Amino acid sequence: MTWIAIPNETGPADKRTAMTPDNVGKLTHAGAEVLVETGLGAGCGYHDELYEEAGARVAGERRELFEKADIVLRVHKPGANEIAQLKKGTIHISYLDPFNEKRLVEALRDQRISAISMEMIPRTTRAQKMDALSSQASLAGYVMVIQAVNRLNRILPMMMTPSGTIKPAKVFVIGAGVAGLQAIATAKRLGARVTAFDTRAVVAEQVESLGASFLKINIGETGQTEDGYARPLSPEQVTKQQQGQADEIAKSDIVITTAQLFGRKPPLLVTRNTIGSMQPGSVIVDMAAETGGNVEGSVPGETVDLDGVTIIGSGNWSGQGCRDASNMYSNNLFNLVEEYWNAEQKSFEVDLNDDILAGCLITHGGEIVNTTIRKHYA
Amino acid sequence: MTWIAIPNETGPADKRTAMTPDNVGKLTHAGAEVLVETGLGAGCGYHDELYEEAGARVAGERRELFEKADIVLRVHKPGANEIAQLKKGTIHISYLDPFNEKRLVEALRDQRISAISMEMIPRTTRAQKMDALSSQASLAGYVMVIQAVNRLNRILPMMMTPSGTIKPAKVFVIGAGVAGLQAIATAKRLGARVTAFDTRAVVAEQVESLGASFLKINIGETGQTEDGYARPLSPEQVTKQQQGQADEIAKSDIVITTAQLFGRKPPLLVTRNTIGSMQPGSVIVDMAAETGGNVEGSVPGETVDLDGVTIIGSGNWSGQGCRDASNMYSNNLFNLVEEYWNAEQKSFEVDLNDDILAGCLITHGGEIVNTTIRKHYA
Amino acid sequence: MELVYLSFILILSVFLGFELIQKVPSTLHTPLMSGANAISGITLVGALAGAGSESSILTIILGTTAVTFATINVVGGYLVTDRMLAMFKKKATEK
Amino acid sequence: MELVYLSFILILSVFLGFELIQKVPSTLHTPLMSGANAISGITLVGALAGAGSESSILTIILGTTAVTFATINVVGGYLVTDRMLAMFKKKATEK
Amino acid sequence: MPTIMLINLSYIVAAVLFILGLKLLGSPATARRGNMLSALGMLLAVVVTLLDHAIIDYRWILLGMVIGSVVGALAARLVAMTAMPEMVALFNGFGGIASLLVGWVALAQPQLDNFLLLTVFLSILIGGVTFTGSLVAWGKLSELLPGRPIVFRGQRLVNVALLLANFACGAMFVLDPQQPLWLYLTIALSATMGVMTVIPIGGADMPVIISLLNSYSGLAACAAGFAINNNILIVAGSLVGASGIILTRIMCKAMNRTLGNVLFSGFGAAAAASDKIEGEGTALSAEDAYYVLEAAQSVVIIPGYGMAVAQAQHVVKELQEVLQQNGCEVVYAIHPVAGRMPGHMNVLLAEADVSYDLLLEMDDINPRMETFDVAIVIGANDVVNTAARDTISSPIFGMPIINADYARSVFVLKRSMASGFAGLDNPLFYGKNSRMIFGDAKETVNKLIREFST
Amino acid sequence: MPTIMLINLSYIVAAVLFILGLKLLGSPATARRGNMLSALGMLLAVVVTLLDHAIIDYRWILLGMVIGSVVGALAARLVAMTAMPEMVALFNGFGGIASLLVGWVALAQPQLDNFLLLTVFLSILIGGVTFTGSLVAWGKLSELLPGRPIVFRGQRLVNVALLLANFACGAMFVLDPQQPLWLYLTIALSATMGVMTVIPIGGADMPVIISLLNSYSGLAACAAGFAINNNILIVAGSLVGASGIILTRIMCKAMNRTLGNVLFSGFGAAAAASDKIEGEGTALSAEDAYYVLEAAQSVVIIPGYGMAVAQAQHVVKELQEVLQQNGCEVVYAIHPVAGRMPGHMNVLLAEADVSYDLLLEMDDINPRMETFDVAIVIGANDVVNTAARDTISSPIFGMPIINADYARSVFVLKRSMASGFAGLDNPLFYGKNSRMIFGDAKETVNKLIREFST
Ligand SMILES: NC(=O)c1ccc[n+]([C@@H]2O[C@H](COP(=O)([O-])OP(=O)(O)OC[C@H]3O[C@@H](n4cnc5c(N)ncnc54)[C@H](OP(=O)(O)O)[C@@H]3O)[C@@H](O)[C@H]2O)c1
Ligand SMILES: NC(=O)c1ccc[n+]([C@@H]2O[C@H](COP(=O)([O-])OP(=O)(O)OC[C@H]3O[C@@H](n4cnc5c(N)ncnc54)[C@H](OP(=O)(O)O)[C@@H]3O)[C@@H](O)[C@H]2O)c1
Ligand SMILES: NC(=O)c1ccc[n+]([C@@H]2O[C@H](COP(=O)([O-])OP(=O)(O)OC[C@H]3O[C@@H](n4cnc5c(N)ncnc54)[C@H](O)[C@@H]3O)[C@@H](O)[C@H]2O)c1
Ligand SMILES: NC(=O)c1ccc[n+]([C@@H]2O[C@H](COP(=O)([O-])OP(=O)(O)OC[C@H]3O[C@@H](n4cnc5c(N)ncnc54)[C@H](O)[C@@H]3O)[C@@H](O)[C@H]2O)c1
Repeated sequence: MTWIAIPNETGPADKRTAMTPDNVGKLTHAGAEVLVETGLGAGCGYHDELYEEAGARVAGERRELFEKADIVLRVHKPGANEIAQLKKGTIHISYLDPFNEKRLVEALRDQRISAISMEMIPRTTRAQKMDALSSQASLAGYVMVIQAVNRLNRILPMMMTPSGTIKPAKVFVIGAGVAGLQAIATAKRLGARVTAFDTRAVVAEQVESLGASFLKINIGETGQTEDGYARPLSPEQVTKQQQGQADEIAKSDIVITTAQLFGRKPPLLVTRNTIGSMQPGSVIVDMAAETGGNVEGSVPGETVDLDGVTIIGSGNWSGQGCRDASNMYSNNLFNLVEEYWNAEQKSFEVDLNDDILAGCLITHGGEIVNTTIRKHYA
Repeated sequence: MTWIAIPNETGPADKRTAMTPDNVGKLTHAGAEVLVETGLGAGCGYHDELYEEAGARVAGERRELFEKADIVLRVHKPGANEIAQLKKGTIHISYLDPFNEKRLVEALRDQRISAISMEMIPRTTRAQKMDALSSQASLAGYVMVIQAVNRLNRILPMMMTPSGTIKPAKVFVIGAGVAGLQAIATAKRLGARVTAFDTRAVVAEQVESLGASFLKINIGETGQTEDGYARPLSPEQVTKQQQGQADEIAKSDIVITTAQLFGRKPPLLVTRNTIGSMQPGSVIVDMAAETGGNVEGSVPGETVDLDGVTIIGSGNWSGQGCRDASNMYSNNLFNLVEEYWNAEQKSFEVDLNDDILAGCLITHGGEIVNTTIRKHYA
Repeated sequence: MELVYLSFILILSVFLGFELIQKVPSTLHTPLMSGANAISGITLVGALAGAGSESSILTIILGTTAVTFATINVVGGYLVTDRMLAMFKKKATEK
Repeated sequence: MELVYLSFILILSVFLGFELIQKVPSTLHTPLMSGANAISGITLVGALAGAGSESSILTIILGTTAVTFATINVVGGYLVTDRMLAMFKKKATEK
Repeated sequence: MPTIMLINLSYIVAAVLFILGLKLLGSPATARRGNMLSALGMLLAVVVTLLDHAIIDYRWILLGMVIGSVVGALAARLVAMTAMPEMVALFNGFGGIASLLVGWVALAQPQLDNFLLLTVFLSILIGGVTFTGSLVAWGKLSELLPGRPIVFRGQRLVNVALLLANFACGAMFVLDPQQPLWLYLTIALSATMGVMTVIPIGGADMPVIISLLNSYSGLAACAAGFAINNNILIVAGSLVGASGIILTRIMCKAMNRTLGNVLFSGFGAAAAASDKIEGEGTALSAEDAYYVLEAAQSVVIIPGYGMAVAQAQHVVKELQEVLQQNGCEVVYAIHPVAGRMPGHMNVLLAEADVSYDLLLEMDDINPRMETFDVAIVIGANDVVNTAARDTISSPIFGMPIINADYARSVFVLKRSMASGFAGLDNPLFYGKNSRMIFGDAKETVNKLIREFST
Repeated sequence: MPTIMLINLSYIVAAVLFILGLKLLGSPATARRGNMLSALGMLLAVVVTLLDHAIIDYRWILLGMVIGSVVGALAARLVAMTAMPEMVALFNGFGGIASLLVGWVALAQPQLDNFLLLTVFLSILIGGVTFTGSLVAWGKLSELLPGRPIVFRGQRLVNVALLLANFACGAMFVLDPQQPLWLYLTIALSATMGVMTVIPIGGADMPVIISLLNSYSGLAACAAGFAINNNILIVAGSLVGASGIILTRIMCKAMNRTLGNVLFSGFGAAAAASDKIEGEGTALSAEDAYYVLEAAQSVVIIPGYGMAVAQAQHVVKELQEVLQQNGCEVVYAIHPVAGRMPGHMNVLLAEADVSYDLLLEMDDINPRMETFDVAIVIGANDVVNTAARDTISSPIFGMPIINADYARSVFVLKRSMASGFAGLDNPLFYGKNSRMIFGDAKETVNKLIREFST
């Protein structure tokens, strides 16, 4: 009998939940015993009764979950004290941020937990259904635009009216990965003129496939990793990029930065100086604010005003459309569990040779089994 | 020499300004002397210097404006004390709300002010360029959607993704006038399924011309006034409408109400009961909240939570995109002044036979000259 | 010389035949085929001479048989085509 | 009988002429006209007989004049058409 | 005016009526009028022919015509709507035998030169093939004969032998017209050839064959016209012969086949052809694709990243509408990972204002994929890669795909045989029922739409 | 084979080459090849004709051909590109005179029956008209003659008289061929008729006239063919005659005119026609509109509420692209109050992904409206209502409008003559250069797009 426990999220005011009643139902149907903490889905409007109807047991005490669990499913990384409460051999699936959380990973290893990091799901076609980075980034792209639009002192679409013609607003998106593309699409939908830049050249076609234009900046050789992530730039390249963008940023009403480097601090792309060149009332959204920031002066978790320019660094983007965000994340978790579920033994089977698990399983059997992370720590 | 004075807005935190530097330039070019209060355009990022460059004189003292003015241009109605400061015969152009502000109108009459009410500009094809109700309502339609989207716990567009399919959100717009149509267009742009209802039958085609569907409710004879405004419904008709909508509202993620009756209190369309039938996390926007409300429980100027449903009644909608809103309002004012500007005498000429002025001029030469208002007061 | 004229006529008719049929909606394929088939019953004209010739018995027999068959082709062909087209027309107006 | 054949030929050619030209892009109007004009120089074939007949002087003079004019029509017509089309082609590939 | 002139001038008028008739038959609005005109032409031709001095005795003619008219009219009236094609086949066969007989009768003429004998031979040959071929077609369609292709070992050899023998007989017949043996042999061989040509062809292909035989019967009449030196036979016969060929080609195209393929597929040539298809992916032109779409009752559109690159969403919507106007059901099958971002297809299709109700998820569409006449894959690749389903060794094995290959026909619109995001070969492209329509998706879809303008 | 057979069989081949040549000339990709084929046919026909036994003396032939070839080749080589149309006119005239002469020569034949004389008369008549008509056309185009229509009082009467006189002469000529007077008179009258037909026609319409005269020269050759009993002349001549007529019609359509209008507009018939236009608003079919759009260099699209109602924005975008691919400049003129809400057109055009750069405000477009070949008004009414500009009594007088009527042609796409929001009649619809294309805007635009598929 496998116990799957889903505790409430305790992190920064994130209303998401790791499991929706729907997916809990599917888990129990597959033969698992599900234990949820009371109030689990309250933030998204899912009451305890719904979980119970889906076959879960609702536990009043958080401790009980950890002690019983064979599998823990959650959004954010566990607290240090919670790890100690887990049984040895428990499978723990959540975001982990393993590149920066060495201490946490070691604690998991020492507790002999099999920890799966949702950030590390490989970006392969087959793994897409479990890819929470994509699903949440996609929502983030949408939310960032909505937040920016909500703050802007203008409207996005063009309107030719008897009271004068309103020019379409200009939106500039830096970094056209999953979030950037969705931001482009959303801004286009609202009628903005959208331009985008990314260091990966393949992205140009994708940007244009959404009807936006791609800013060409000659910064020399760039390239991408096998997983499709961007490679970091040299300092000269960064300078070139900053210069190349400056003009576009000055003309833009909204700038959205989503540039990330897998496993590294994100690059600084918008300097104080450039911000000064923007019109008062413009808005910048820094998606990376919480992990270091693409924008000079952005404050993690806050919205600040700099020379009349609003800089949004609130983070927790996908929390805004929390119901859809939870649905997607929960689907990702369920798909992952289902993929490795042994229907006969009704248990999660860890196969170290599987290429998806090889990518996302960090600790197992008292060791750090993930080669990328091992290399990173070494 | 005609002095045109533009004072700051003092009303509820509205960042709009009645005149942009652009239009001030046009006025001075036409031969007027323009006097603006210091800080006039600050809310939209227009500094005093810009006004000076456009040929205006910036006055530090508000009193000076009123005393000097031959024409006063502003957004909101004047304060009672300000009227007394005006010269006799001054032309005062602003919103007036004459149906409800009998006292104010009488004060203007007694001061022998020629007061033009921007609400009363007729809805004719020729007058459209001065029609501030339209220009501001149009922006309001956009802003209401953006605010609702920003509050909703879901996203609007459909997304078929590896992490599951997100259904498109449903938006229901009640009242498809200028604001309603723009709300429909904006919600459609963001990918929502949009339905709308209006008592004026002609509107159905207009709604469909935006790709939305029109809800058919049989409430009997309705009709519209010559100016294209809706006629009020009988109590039975209102009940029928409430029932007919109830289902649609329960299914909707966002409900936007814009129903107004020219010169009357807006009808109550969404009852407490109906609100209870909506999903928690849904959003209602009541455009009419400030003038009486289409939604039971909406609070003017505030956003409240009712059974998990967010009800936005913040009002001052066009203030959000204040730069564009100001540009449009300012264009309306300028077009109005220009239409009646006597280029030789460089003055505003009041022609009581002109059909536009006949509609919007309320007091003149110590009398209430507007027939509609006279009838209303009688 | 006659042969020359006939060849001219043949060639021109063939080209004309090619040009006449261009884009035909698939619903018309069968009626068109049937209508063309009726025209090919023109051989009836040739058969008449044989059947009415009063020469040998064989010729008359052959001729009369030819007339019979060709008439079936002509009469049946035109009627069946017309029936198909009538149906077609009804369907079109029903829409 | 000859007249019958000739009439057949005439009728068939006329129909064929109607069918041959269907939709022509406007850029081709002039070349097509010019090319057709060159074909109408076929009257040269008729003129040859007159010019080479060795009958009356008048016939020869008329015939030779006809040959001259018709040849201008034919040679000039084809060449000028070709020139137009060559230009056209260049333009098309330039695009 | 001498009678002969009158007759011939009437023939000219009849020819004009035939020409106009055929032309009008090609368009729905005028088809019925066209048929009437052509019938009028026939009436005229027949009536004036009766004035001919060569015709002395009208009794037999009357007999033949009455019998023929009654039989023809009854057959045409009574036949069930569904049995019309076989009725046309039968009529056509009768036309063929009539031409054969006319040719035979021509032998009674006083002077027989070689050319005349040749034309007689041709009318017998073509008329005979038409006759028995049409009978077999009729039999197959009315299920008197088995509808499936009838084939046997060495069939091709037999056919070639038949043809050679027939030509030899023909030569002998021309050289030695007094010997009736050659005549009878020719008739017998032609009749056999007709049978042999049609039996190896499957019932589904019969309409094409009938159209071809129809063209033949025109040619037979034309040959008979030469044999008895009759203009109207030549004109009408060759008109039908030529337009029949064109119609046959059009019908083949509509079935997405070549005539050769129709004629010889029974011989196992089809197997060879499909081998070839396995090898390289069969290209199809937009024009040919049109004929299939025009006939389709249900179409599923499967968009992928290529639609986005080509910005083809608006024209795809157009295509959808054109198909719907044509009475066809159209839905979209959206694979969750199609495109390059979650919901990529949704953004684009919403932009083009495609109704949400038409967008089906993979799991909803797959169970009913078999019921679709055509699946149009627009710039998708990985999401319809059958290797993910069938090839265990494939890196994407196990990823659910949209089973485009289960539809009756699959059109794949892309620019080349290049692979998609995952960089893998796609067996779908080589499928028996798959056709590649190469080119930018937007342009291709545009072409398809244009084809729909009649 | 007897020479006569050889010649005639070659003629058949030549005829086939002419047919193929003409066909191929109709499509850009094959036009040049078509011209070559037809030239080959001509060469063949001429060469085999030289084998004719009737030709005894080659000297004069040689002389004529050498002179003709040199002059023709030089003229074709040296003419400026821009002067090609007049060169074609000149060549065409030469063809006409040649046919006239061939007809004349035919009089030298031993037996002259009535039919032959008739054909001789026709070749002289048509040849003569073609000759002088073409010369006048050439003169007008090369500006040797004034390009404007030359008209005078009673012109029509004169022309009718000319025609009658000519027919009378013809009759006399046939009845009394010995009297050369009739011949000469016929020649003179025909020549005069040619001049009279073309002088009242303006220079801009010359291309159409040349095409018509080209058709005539084909007919002249055909008539000459009858006169000398020559198949190839008949076939080639009537091919050119018929295809020339079709081409003339196509060219008229492209100019949005009828042939009658072209031929008689000089007589003030145009004035009468335009009176009629003033009265009711001239309808135009989408097919005819296509010819104008196909030739347009610049088009402005003026959308209104009707575009929204028809949900035509996507197809309008398509039309824009089709026009652009055709080398035409396309912009949109957006009136601030178009539609039923501020920015209505913007919402729709953004949905259809029309580039913002193509959207021009009223004030930007009006100054350059004259430079547009066509203004397409799509479901707009009030915003292009010229009464607002021109009619002081109009309730909307003073409202700025988009001056669609200043464009060279205006197409108004709406369902009826009904008024718009303001409920007012719109004088634009009755303008001389306005054409109403009735029907749902989406369907109409769709039809236009379809027409563009060659
Ligand atoms: N949805 C997501 O969030 C996401 C994100 C990243 C990656 N992916 C991956 O992307 C893939 C998506 O699959 P897919 O089937 O949509 O795309 P795909 O497998 O990448 O195939 C797209 C095909 O479109 C064709 N194409 C490109 N431009 C075209 C044009 N202008 N006209 C016609 N065809 C064109 C290409 O072939 P030609 O070159 O021959 O024309 C290509 O084979 C999956 O492997 C998925 O894992 C998805
Ligand atoms: N922009 C705004 O904010 C606003 C708001 C309210 C009112 N208005 C007023 O609306 C008017 C706008 O002018 P407009 O020129 O855009 O529109 P309009 O003057 O109302 O004319 C629209 C025309 O479109 C045609 N139409 C309707 N459906 C059609 C279809 N399916 N296909 C083809 N044509 C169709 C109608 O003619 P048929 O019936 O013959 O087809 C009608 O004449 C102005 O008078 C303006 O003042 C504007
Ligand atoms: N196989 C799959 O199905 C699948 C699924 C999801 C994502 N992916 C791919 O993975 C890739 C990464 O996606 P992501 O959004 O998670 O990336 P990310 O979050 O790591 O980075 C966001 C974007 O920022 C860009 N960036 C980095 N440095 C930059 C700089 N200096 N300036 C501008 N831009 C910069 C990156 O190129 C990337 O596009 C994408 O190409 C995506 O298509 C594939
Ligand atoms: N002539 C012009 O150019 C011009 C300019 C602007 C507006 N207009 C017209 O004026 C009209 C009024 O526009 P508005 O937006 O200012 O109107 P409004 O603000 O007075 O009312 C908003 C909408 O609410 C509707 N409504 C009233 N009672 C309702 C009920 N019980 N249920 C549902 N809906 C109800 C009205 O019909 C109207 O459509 C519109 O038709 C507009 O087209 C015309």
